[in-house]
Amino acid sequence: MESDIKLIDADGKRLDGRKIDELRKIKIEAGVLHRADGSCYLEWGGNKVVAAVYGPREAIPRHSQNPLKAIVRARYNMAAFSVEDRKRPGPDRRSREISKVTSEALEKIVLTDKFPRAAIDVNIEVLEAEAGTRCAGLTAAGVALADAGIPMTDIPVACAAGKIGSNDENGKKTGGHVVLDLGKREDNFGDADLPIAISPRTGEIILLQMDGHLTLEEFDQALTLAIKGCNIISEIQKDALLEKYQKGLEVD
Amino acid sequence: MESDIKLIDADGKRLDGRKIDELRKIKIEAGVLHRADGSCYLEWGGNKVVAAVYGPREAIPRHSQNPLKAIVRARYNMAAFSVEDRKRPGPDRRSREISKVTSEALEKIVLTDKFPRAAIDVNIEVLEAEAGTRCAGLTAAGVALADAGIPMTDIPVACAAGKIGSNDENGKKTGGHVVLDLGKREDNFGDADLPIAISPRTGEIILLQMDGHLTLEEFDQALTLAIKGCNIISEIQKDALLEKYQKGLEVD
Amino acid sequence: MESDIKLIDADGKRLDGRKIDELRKIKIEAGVLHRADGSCYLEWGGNKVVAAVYGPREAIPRHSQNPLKAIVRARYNMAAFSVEDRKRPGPDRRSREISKVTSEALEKIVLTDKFPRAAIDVNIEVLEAEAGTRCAGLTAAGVALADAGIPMTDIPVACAAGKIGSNDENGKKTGGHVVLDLGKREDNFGDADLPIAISPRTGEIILLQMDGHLTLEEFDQALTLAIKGCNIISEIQKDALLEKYQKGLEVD
Amino acid sequence: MTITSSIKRDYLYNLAKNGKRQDGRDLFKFRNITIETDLISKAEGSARVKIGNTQVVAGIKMNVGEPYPDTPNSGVITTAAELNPLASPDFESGPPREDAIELARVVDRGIRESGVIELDKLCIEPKEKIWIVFIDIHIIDYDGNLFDAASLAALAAILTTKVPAKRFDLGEDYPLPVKDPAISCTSVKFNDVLIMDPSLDEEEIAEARITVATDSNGDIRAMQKGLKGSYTVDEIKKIIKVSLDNGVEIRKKLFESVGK
Amino acid sequence: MTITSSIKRDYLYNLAKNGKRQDGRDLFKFRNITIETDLISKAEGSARVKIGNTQVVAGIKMNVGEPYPDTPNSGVITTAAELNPLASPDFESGPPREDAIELARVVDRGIRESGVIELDKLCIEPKEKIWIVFIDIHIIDYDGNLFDAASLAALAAILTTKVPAKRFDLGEDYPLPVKDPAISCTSVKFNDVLIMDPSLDEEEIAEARITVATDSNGDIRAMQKGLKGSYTVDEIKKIIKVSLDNGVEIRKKLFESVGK
Amino acid sequence: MTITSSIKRDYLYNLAKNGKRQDGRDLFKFRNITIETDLISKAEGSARVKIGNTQVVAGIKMNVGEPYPDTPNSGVITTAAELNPLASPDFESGPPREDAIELARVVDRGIRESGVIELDKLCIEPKEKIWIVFIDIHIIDYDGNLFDAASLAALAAILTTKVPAKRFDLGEDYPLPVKDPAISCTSVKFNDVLIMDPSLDEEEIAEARITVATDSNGDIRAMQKGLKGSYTVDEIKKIIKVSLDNGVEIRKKLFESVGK
Repeated sequence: MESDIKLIDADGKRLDGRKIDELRKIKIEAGVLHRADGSCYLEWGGNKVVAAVYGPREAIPRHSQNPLKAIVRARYNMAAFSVEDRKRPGPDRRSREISKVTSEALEKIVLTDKFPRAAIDVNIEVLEAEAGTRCAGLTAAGVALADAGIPMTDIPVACAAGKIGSNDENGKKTGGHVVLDLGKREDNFGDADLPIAISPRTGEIILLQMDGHLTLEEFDQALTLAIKGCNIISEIQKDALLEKYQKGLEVD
Repeated sequence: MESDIKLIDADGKRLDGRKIDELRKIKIEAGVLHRADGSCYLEWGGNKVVAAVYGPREAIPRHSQNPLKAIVRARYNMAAFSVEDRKRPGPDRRSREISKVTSEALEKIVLTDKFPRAAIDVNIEVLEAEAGTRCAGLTAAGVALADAGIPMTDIPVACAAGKIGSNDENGKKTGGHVVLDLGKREDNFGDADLPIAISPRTGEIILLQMDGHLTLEEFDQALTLAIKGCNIISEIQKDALLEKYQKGLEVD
Repeated sequence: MESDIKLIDADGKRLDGRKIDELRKIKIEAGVLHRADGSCYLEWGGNKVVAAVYGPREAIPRHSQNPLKAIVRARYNMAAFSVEDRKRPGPDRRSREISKVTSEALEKIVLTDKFPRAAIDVNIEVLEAEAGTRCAGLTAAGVALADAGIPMTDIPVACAAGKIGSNDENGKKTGGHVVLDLGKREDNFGDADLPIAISPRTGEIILLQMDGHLTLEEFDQALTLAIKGCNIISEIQKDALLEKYQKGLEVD
Repeated sequence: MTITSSIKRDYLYNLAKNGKRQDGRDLFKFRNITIETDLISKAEGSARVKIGNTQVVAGIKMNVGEPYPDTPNSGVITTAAELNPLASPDFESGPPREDAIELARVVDRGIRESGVIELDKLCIEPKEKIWIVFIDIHIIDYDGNLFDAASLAALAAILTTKVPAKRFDLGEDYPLPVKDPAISCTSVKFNDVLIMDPSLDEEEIAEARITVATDSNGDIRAMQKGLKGSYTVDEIKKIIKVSLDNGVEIRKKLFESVGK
Repeated sequence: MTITSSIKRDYLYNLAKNGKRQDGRDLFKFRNITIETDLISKAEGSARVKIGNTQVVAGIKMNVGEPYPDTPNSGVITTAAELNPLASPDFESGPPREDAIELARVVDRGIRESGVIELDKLCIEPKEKIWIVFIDIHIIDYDGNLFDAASLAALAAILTTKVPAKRFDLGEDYPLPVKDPAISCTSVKFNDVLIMDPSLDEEEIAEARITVATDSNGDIRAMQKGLKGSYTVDEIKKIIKVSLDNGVEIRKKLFESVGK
Repeated sequence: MTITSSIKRDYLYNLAKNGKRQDGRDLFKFRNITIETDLISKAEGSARVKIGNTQVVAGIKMNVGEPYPDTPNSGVITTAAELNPLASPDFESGPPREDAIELARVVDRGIRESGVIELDKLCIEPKEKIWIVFIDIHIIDYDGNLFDAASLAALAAILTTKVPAKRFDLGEDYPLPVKDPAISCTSVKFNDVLIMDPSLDEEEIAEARITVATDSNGDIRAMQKGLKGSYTVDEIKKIIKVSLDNGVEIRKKLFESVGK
């Protein structure tokens, strides 16, 4: 297999020079679209994501309405040109699963009972993908929801931790390293990925998936690291929203 | 062609040792599912079929409702693993045709005018297929409908007769034999198949299809034989229902 | 490329012997179908087209209704056997675009505000295709609408002009000829095609598309020629309708 | 059933009880049939069939393809029918629905089971290359009895099809190898009355329908019962007899039309 | 939430607060599990699993195909689940919806990430020919906890699968090469209560759901959180612990059923 | 038409009759245009175009494939447009609808008919291997005039595309062979007024729309009339003239953006 790729060096530096608990570079901009009620552009390493929120508005078709509260419909979509091998346009099984778990996570945070029968539509468009798009998308969605003025208990944020470097040339486990925010090759050749989303004020976990192989101790480390990542990104989200409001004030 | 397969021997025995007017082994069990309003598990030779009935219940979508009576919607479906070469999941043209003729046959028997605007859904799932699944499915559906307590004029039952062994090595007709209930290889290499369904009390024919080549006399023989088969199976249906009710009494 | 095909000879004669401003042979028959409210059969060169109109009738589904006027829904469809290489049944992107521009052109002519909430369905079936089916279809639709007694400001009519013969063996422009009503090979190997539809009474242009390469002068010539073609065909449309009414009188 | 159709039903039933029909036909007689062939020059074969006001166009296209693994020496037939919205205010566009699927499958079965197309002569190179025969049926005008009109149009197109060998660099074109066709005859039942070749009005009140395809030996090659009604054994025997009689006449008309 | 379900919710919650459940189970105990294998002789492997009244049939078919370009020496798994209308009045026919897709993907992930099928042993000819393993899961009766029933049925089918080499002229059939399976255990949360293996009633009031697949080393191989509720870190640790415990027992039962 | 839109209509019409527009533009002037390229490093070429608030991203991916039988020496273009629900409260997800199809086809035609991509230079091995150029257009923010924004984004992406020869072991990457592009300019008509580059408000009241693609010789390469209104011959000539004028300016801006 390709496990002879050395994902981490003797000094604990990763392929792209990051430390074990270091995030890729993240840039967030709020309010980037004219038509949407709220929007966000986010770059996270090589990922480029736009999120747009419409609503609250009447849920259509009617039979999708909940008479007691709003429904939150996230739609995760990858551009055909976002990946090395062109992706066929339209939703596939992976994107439909991501849309589902993202919708569920966001619904926990939005004060849906304020808007019976309404829909809050969250469109996440991945323009370029490079490991971690579901976290990037949910994080952008959090900012876009706040930008749209949707009442929430918190601004949701996502980040992943994972494990790399545990296979020797025979594919045997040799320890490995729990690291924050897997990059592309770490994701392809690593041993485990644990994307989570949290409500940063309470620390509650609203999204959690895991692929790979982790001991219980490694899981605990990874979860702690991912929560740490979420908290760092949460600050970047708030800065982006602040910057937008300041710009708004300057213009006025 | 493959017509050099000897489907019937000099003593009138068929490939699987059956006589000309002998059914494959049939086993019927009523009330096998927890959720369904009525259900049936049926083995017929190598066929394994589950049928489940839901209803009468409001027909959805609304525009499918008949204001004067219930609609009967049979849905015949084959599991991907039910046949030698994996079948793609989902309905194909063949299964949609079988669903249609089965729905029509059952609608004749159900007292649909007792339930205006309602739907009676009959789901037929073929877990393993080996010639004659449409008859197996309809027969199982009859038991499931009775198990669900759906008012009917009768318990519908199906069986096929066919013709085998009429091609010599030049593909010329040389007589052939009209036989009951074709098996897999008889179906593939035989000369005709005549599946029917009847109301056993009245002998009325509610489903009839024919493929192949039959003279008028052979048709008459085949029809008589298929009706005979239906009547035998009808008794097995009733025994299965009786057994379920007896079990029910024992439990109470 | 195939540009070495000589689309026009020294005398200005085209491949099929037509002059530069000569239409292919057109035959129109009105009222050819029993069920439709109005219908038309049209042969135009090698094209064979049937058009059928249903309506005005209640637009279904309801959400497609316009409370102030009727909607016109043209549906252009090509038979699988209408072209050299069998076409897959069902609408493709090309036919959906043609349906759209045809609907829009016809809606200009029909007095839609007389029939709020109604639909006027125009079905155009191409039985055989040989360049220019969108013009043939719209022209047939015009006759079918008139035959159905749909109130219109005019009978719409379509025709194309194009440019052929402008490539020398190096693919360089060498002038070329603007001609009326491209035939199959002229369409394949020609330089431009300009299909239009007009309201012949007013000369207003209700459909216009252009593919290829035309100088401004050539465009003007082509437009003039196409309008001329429309006016000629308009007379054939009226003759067809007249003939149908005369036949109607004879029968009575 | 609406009031209108219940009135129509009573009217047609009373007529039929006395052996009469709306259009003056006998109970077991077809409407006038016309068959034209070679309409579509782009198609390998084509035909337009009218039975009364019902009008169907069938076209055949052929292509070179791979055989199925289990029939390596055999050509392939594929039959599709469109209930075009052109033909009836009740037909909708969109993917084929149950009715269109049943129609295509019954026509296909009639063709396949009668062996009218000699599939074993459509092998070009065993296991590698065979001819695919695409039969496409377009309903143009619907006034009842699509099964027989579609089936007859398909047959007329088949019997006049030229294999397009030249287009595929496989020598000269030649007629599609064919054998005796099976003729499909459809009857319906309402109350206790049986009638052949139902018009649309008659179809609308029909409780049961049966299609019987018979060959020139008088044998049965395919049958299909439809709708929610039932038949007795005697009724079915009667229908087969009448279908055979009509089949003989229609076969004659078909052969005349295709010049055989 | 309807009034009925709010009453049910209060009832089940009050039970659970006192460590009790509707059917008398402990909070972290599974219902009775039965596993049958080799049901479908046409399939390469098959199993029926019942967890309480929930019933799932899984079947494995294998085929020879081409590898993906980026894994030229590796077989391919494809997992599909049908929420058959047979199984519940709420399931509809039609293309798979979000729930069925999530189910199939979670089952697939549990199988894939645990490496239970040794994909590198399913290469026939590098870059050219590999085995494709089709795992099809049919829900037959739905009374809660489809994830575990589907996953267990898939595993039981996998562990009894014979590679159909003979059918493809590739020698004698032989058992599918397998390794240690990961056992999936699902719990749900309502209010502050956690319970394992929810029945349908319990699922209907659940706010959050989590599935944990663990291997025989006690390591985690896949997880999936679902529904709109949230978990604290401590709850997740608790769930992993309980899933491990149940996993041990279920693995034992699985091995007994497949004769290992 | 709702009351709001009828008021808007009157307002915009009255402005236009006096040669004015809501945003102060001249009738035949475009909004501000910005063009960025090389946004998406995974794509062979990419561009973001803003015309006023309308924002479109186009990306080019290339792949090696087989030529069509009738053009054995020619590459293939395929153009798709998504009216992403991101871009407008009125766009829905799902398969492309008439509007998206027309958009993709008009953009495609502008590219194809102008020959901007030299398809005959995209043949790798005659009859066997050619380059396929996938042009995917994502509408990100919709404030009118998608045709021109989409077309311009596609052109900017095309003009900066590198053929990914290396990825396919076909030597070094090199710029996509291109020729002079045709610039698409769209105008609409309401009552008797013509305006260029409609904003969303203007589009909503438009009766007819026309798109004209012109090349650097001042020739016409593609046209498309849309919507239910009509044009006189003189109006069309006027529109062509104005489209040519705008085309010259937009071409200049395009060349600057792509560094040509």
